[in-house]
Amino acid sequence: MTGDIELLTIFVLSVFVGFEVISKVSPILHTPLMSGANAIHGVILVGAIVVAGQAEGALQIGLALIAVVLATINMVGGFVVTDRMLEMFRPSDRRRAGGSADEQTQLPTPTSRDDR
Amino acid sequence: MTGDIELLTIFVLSVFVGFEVISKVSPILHTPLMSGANAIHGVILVGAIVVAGQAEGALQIGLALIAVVLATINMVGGFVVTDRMLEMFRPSDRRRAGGSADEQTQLPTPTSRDDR
Amino acid sequence: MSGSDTWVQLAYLVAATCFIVALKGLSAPRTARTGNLLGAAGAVLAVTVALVSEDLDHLPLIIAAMAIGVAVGVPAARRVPMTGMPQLVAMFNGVGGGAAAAVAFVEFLRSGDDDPVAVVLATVFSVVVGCVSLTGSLVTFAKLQELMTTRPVVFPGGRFVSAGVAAVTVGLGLAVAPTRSEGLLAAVAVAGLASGVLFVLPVGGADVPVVISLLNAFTGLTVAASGYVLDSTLLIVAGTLVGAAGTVLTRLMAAAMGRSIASILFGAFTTVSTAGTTGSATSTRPVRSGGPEDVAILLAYARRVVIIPGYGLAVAQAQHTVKELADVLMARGVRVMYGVHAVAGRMPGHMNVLLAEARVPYSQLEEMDQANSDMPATDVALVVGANDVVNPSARTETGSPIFGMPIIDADAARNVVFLKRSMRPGFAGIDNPLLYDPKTTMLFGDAKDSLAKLVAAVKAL
Amino acid sequence: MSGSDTWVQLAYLVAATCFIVALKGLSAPRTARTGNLLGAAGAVLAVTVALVSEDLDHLPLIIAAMAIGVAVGVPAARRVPMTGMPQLVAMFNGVGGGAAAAVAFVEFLRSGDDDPVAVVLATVFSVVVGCVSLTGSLVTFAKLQELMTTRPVVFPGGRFVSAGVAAVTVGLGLAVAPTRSEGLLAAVAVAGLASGVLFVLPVGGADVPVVISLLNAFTGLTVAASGYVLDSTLLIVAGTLVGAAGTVLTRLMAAAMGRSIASILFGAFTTVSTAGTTGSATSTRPVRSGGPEDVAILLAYARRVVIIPGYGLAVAQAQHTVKELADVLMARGVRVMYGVHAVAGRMPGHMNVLLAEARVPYSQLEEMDQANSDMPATDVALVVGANDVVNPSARTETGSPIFGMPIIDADAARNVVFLKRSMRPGFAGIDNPLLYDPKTTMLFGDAKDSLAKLVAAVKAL
Ligand SMILES: NC(=O)c1ccc[n+]([C@@H]2O[C@H](COP(=O)([O-])OP(=O)(O)OC[C@H]3O[C@@H](n4cnc5c(N)ncnc54)[C@H](OP(=O)(O)O)[C@@H]3O)[C@@H](O)[C@H]2O)c1
Ligand SMILES: NC(=O)c1ccc[n+]([C@@H]2O[C@H](COP(=O)([O-])OP(=O)(O)OC[C@H]3O[C@@H](n4cnc5c(N)ncnc54)[C@H](OP(=O)(O)O)[C@@H]3O)[C@@H](O)[C@H]2O)c1
Repeated sequence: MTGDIELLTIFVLSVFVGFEVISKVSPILHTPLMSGANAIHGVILVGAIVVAGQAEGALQIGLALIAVVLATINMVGGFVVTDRMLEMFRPSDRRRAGGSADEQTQLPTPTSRDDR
Repeated sequence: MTGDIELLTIFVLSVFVGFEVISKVSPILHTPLMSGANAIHGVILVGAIVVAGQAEGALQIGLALIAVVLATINMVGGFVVTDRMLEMFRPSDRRRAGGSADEQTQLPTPTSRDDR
Repeated sequence: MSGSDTWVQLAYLVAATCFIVALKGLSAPRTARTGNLLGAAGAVLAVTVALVSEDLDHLPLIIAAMAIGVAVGVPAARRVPMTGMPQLVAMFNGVGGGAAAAVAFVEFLRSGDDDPVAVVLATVFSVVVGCVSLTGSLVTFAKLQELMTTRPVVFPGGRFVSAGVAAVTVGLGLAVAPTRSEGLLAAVAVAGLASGVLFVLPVGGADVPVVISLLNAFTGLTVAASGYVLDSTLLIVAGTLVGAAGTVLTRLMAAAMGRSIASILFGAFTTVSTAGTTGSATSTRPVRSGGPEDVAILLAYARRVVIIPGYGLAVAQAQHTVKELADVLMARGVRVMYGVHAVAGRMPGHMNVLLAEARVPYSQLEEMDQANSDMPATDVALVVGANDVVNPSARTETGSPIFGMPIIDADAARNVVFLKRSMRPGFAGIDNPLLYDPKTTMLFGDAKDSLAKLVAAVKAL
Repeated sequence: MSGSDTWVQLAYLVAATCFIVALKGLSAPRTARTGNLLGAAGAVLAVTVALVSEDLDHLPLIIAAMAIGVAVGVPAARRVPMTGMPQLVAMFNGVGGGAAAAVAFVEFLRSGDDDPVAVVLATVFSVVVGCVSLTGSLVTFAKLQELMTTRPVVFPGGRFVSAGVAAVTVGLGLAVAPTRSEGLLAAVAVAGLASGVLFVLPVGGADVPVVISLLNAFTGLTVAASGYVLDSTLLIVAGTLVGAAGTVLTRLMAAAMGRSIASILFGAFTTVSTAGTTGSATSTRPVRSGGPEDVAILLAYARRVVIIPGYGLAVAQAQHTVKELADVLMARGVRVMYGVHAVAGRMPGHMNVLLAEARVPYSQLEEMDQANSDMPATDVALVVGANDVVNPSARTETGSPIFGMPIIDADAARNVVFLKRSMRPGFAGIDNPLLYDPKTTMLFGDAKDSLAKLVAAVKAL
């Protein structure tokens, strides 16, 4: 029972951390943040691996392996797609080819673009 | 050992909560916040009570009772003094006698005072 | 979990800490990318430790399954066009929920008879919410991918059906605790799958991103529950973290669209059905259409022009052309600003990304509030492939699915010009009265073509 | 802890949650008071549960000890004047640290021989840091109460003595783990007490509040360590929370004074000793002193006056009189603002509290940055009982103990008037060149008297 209370404490503290860490986010980051959080819960892969490694019989093994496949998709795909999103947010750092001929006409101080 | 890991997890999460909860505070609140946090660690009184209740022999009992006295001072005094500090921050809500004759000459919208 | 060796647990704690710092990083532009990479590092650490430390049967099969997952996930994430990202995230979220449900289910098959009641209830929670997240996410995917209508799907008595299915799910779930029946848990899973569909169907397309975020929080909680079942502190922390952060994020996203979460989820049940108000019904009203030369004159002799980009700009990939037009106009002394709505396009920040790619100066971007307060001093509002985000019925028509969404008040400008291909409605599927406004000029055609013609016409003046 | 019954543990968890919410509440003005009350509620809950649920010997003695604590703590907290609050907080913090150290010590006496090494090390940590916090806080108390000099106390080789004592403390502490010797732990406690004194002595008086905050964080960590020794989740959470929040707060407070924590703690060792630069050395320089009538004319014919209050305003309790003067001047059309420095007085926000008590409108208060940018357009800077916070040597004299502290640039105004009783220095004990500036007029006397004379003189004009 003491173990359960400690897990409950961990749960409560995690709720506070989750709430506080995301206090204020600009709307521009809503999608990447959602996507990154989504990738993080892909860590269920750890659970899937453990369960698959202990599974017995076709049903358990089959279901557990499906869980491994799905969790891997969630985790790996999630981090990759988040990275792609965020990459698009800083074109001024990375001088992309798409900038084309207009690039010279850009007016403002480049540093101000970092605020985005 | 698993128990220790859970306590360590609780410790790490508490550190994050403590950091995040105090992200931005106006300088005016520095002293009350310090004082309130000071009162909170007065909860060592719980530990002092437990230890005193199990103590044996004059040395242990004496030391434990000293701990109870000190912890009580910390806790009770801490919350009371914090409350007194904060009370002084909202005189406009509480129409104090000290305002005296000048009170009528006050110029601004009373609501703006709440920002303090 | 078997590998309760201290170092393993410490590694898991490090991974959990990575996740916390990752989320914190993701919430500020400067640190977002590093944050994501840190999260990935934590995940890799956790998975590696799990593979190495646990005493696993079927290791080759597990590795093969992971390889399949990577082979599916990475190309999907690499190839998806930007406009498809939100539905891909929905998809990833759904499969994650399914995985968490499956994990809890297998653990129940393995040891369900001996577990304490609390663990069984956590199992049921994980299975139900994981299944809701799975099918709910599939429906949001279908809506965003326009595989089905984006408008709320409401059928007579729908709310009773939904309530009934939800009640059955809970009832069956509670019955698992005393019976420990595997068949019952399977029935619970099916009921959960059905609930997920019914839960998302009535949500209007414009609100779908908010629902994805909510389902994301659900999956987080599912993972936390599975973590409790498996006695894994890592899963509890990571899942709860995502559950809590996802809840906050959902509220922030709903607030950015001027909606409450309740009105998004249940709004379609309570407001008047809008099934009959599509564009076709009103398309007999007169519309003023103009040629590129007419619009070019309007623009070239304006003092202040606001460009309001929308989804059509992304479809036409017209971001460079729109900047060219702006430059040409500015060279003539016209003040040009961009009015960027937070939910223009198909994902938050969509327009910012496009305009940044075209190297539009940050100082020329106005957020909604700023744009609206400057609108009365604006001569021409040039709406490039946007529709819903300038639809005035969001302000007035209480029955409209977008009622209450804050919009850019293009109708407050002296003239309005729409660049779009037809009179068809936008994402929300509703008619836009501004298209028929006397001060509106329609310039039909693909946005990129129209903009190129406008550039030529202004230069020729 | 013996009472591991679920309800007891749940109650402790509720108390811990109260503390978290309390800290959050305390960090915003609107919720601060409620937050403090919530924290008190959590503490009462935890103590009640401990008294009721644990199987306690000596209960009457415990209750009596608590009664003594209340009898000492409450009147002290009730009666202390506002200017004495920071040192009272320091005192409370010190006794809390002492209590935590004593708790760990008693537990060691009881069961030290059987504890695992980790627990013994936590015990040592708790004893050492608790003792440092106790004596360190006593020294800060003595400094703030001006029972001893407020200036850095440095003696030749001081830093070697400090480093030596610290090394001895650590060495003795580590030796407790293998020996489990009670005598050794007592020696560790004594070494910790000595370290606390040596740690705080070199800190300059102006930096003392920052050190109190740091010691507060120390006590938090001590409580957490004692919690680990007692296997109490509540103490771990509450102590860690205060430790982490206190660390952040210490950094914020140091930043508000433009200092780094390292320079506060060790600055006195590295900078030139300032023992010889007191006021007496320079008091032969000429000073311009004026009467109330002269100053009244200066004020009454100014367009803009900035009043800069300081500790002397609090000592003289002149807040109402200063407002009266401001009102009289404003009635004549003079623009009057108050320039409030964050660390004017003896606690952060001290001046705000005083001026609020006198019902000075919030709109007339300027924070430092604002006040400084308006200063060149100011005709008279009226410095009422302030000194250090307008001392220009903070900007220029690298050897000065207040070097680097952001100040209100009273010297940028066209005229400066000081209301103080003498040429004596302020809290930091250093000379203020602005007192000798040609554009400065001194009006000697108690601030309240001087202000009353000024009111009369302005009215008579
Ligand atoms: N940003 C988000 O997070 C997000 C996510 C999902 C949904 N949504 C929803 O999406 C909507 C966004 O509003 P919006 O105003 O940006 O877009 P919208 O309302 O969907 O309208 C886009 C308009 O662009 C036109 N268009 C399409 N392709 C074009 C092309 N090649 N050239 C020129 N015009 C073209 C379409 O009209 P034609 O067919 O006549 O050309 C359409 O009316 C809102 O309802 C929002 O709630 C937003
Ligand atoms: N705010 C905080 O958190 C805090 C806490 C602790 C320390 N400190 C330190 O305290 C200092 C605060 O600066 P400060 O400028 O406000 O005060 P200060 O530098 O201490 O100067 C106060 C001046 O008031 C004068 N004074 C005292 N009683 C007076 C009376 N009855 N009538 C008229 N004048 C009177 C004194 O001069 P006479 O004796 O000549 O009258 C003294 O020079 C800073 O060094 C700060 O770092 C601040």
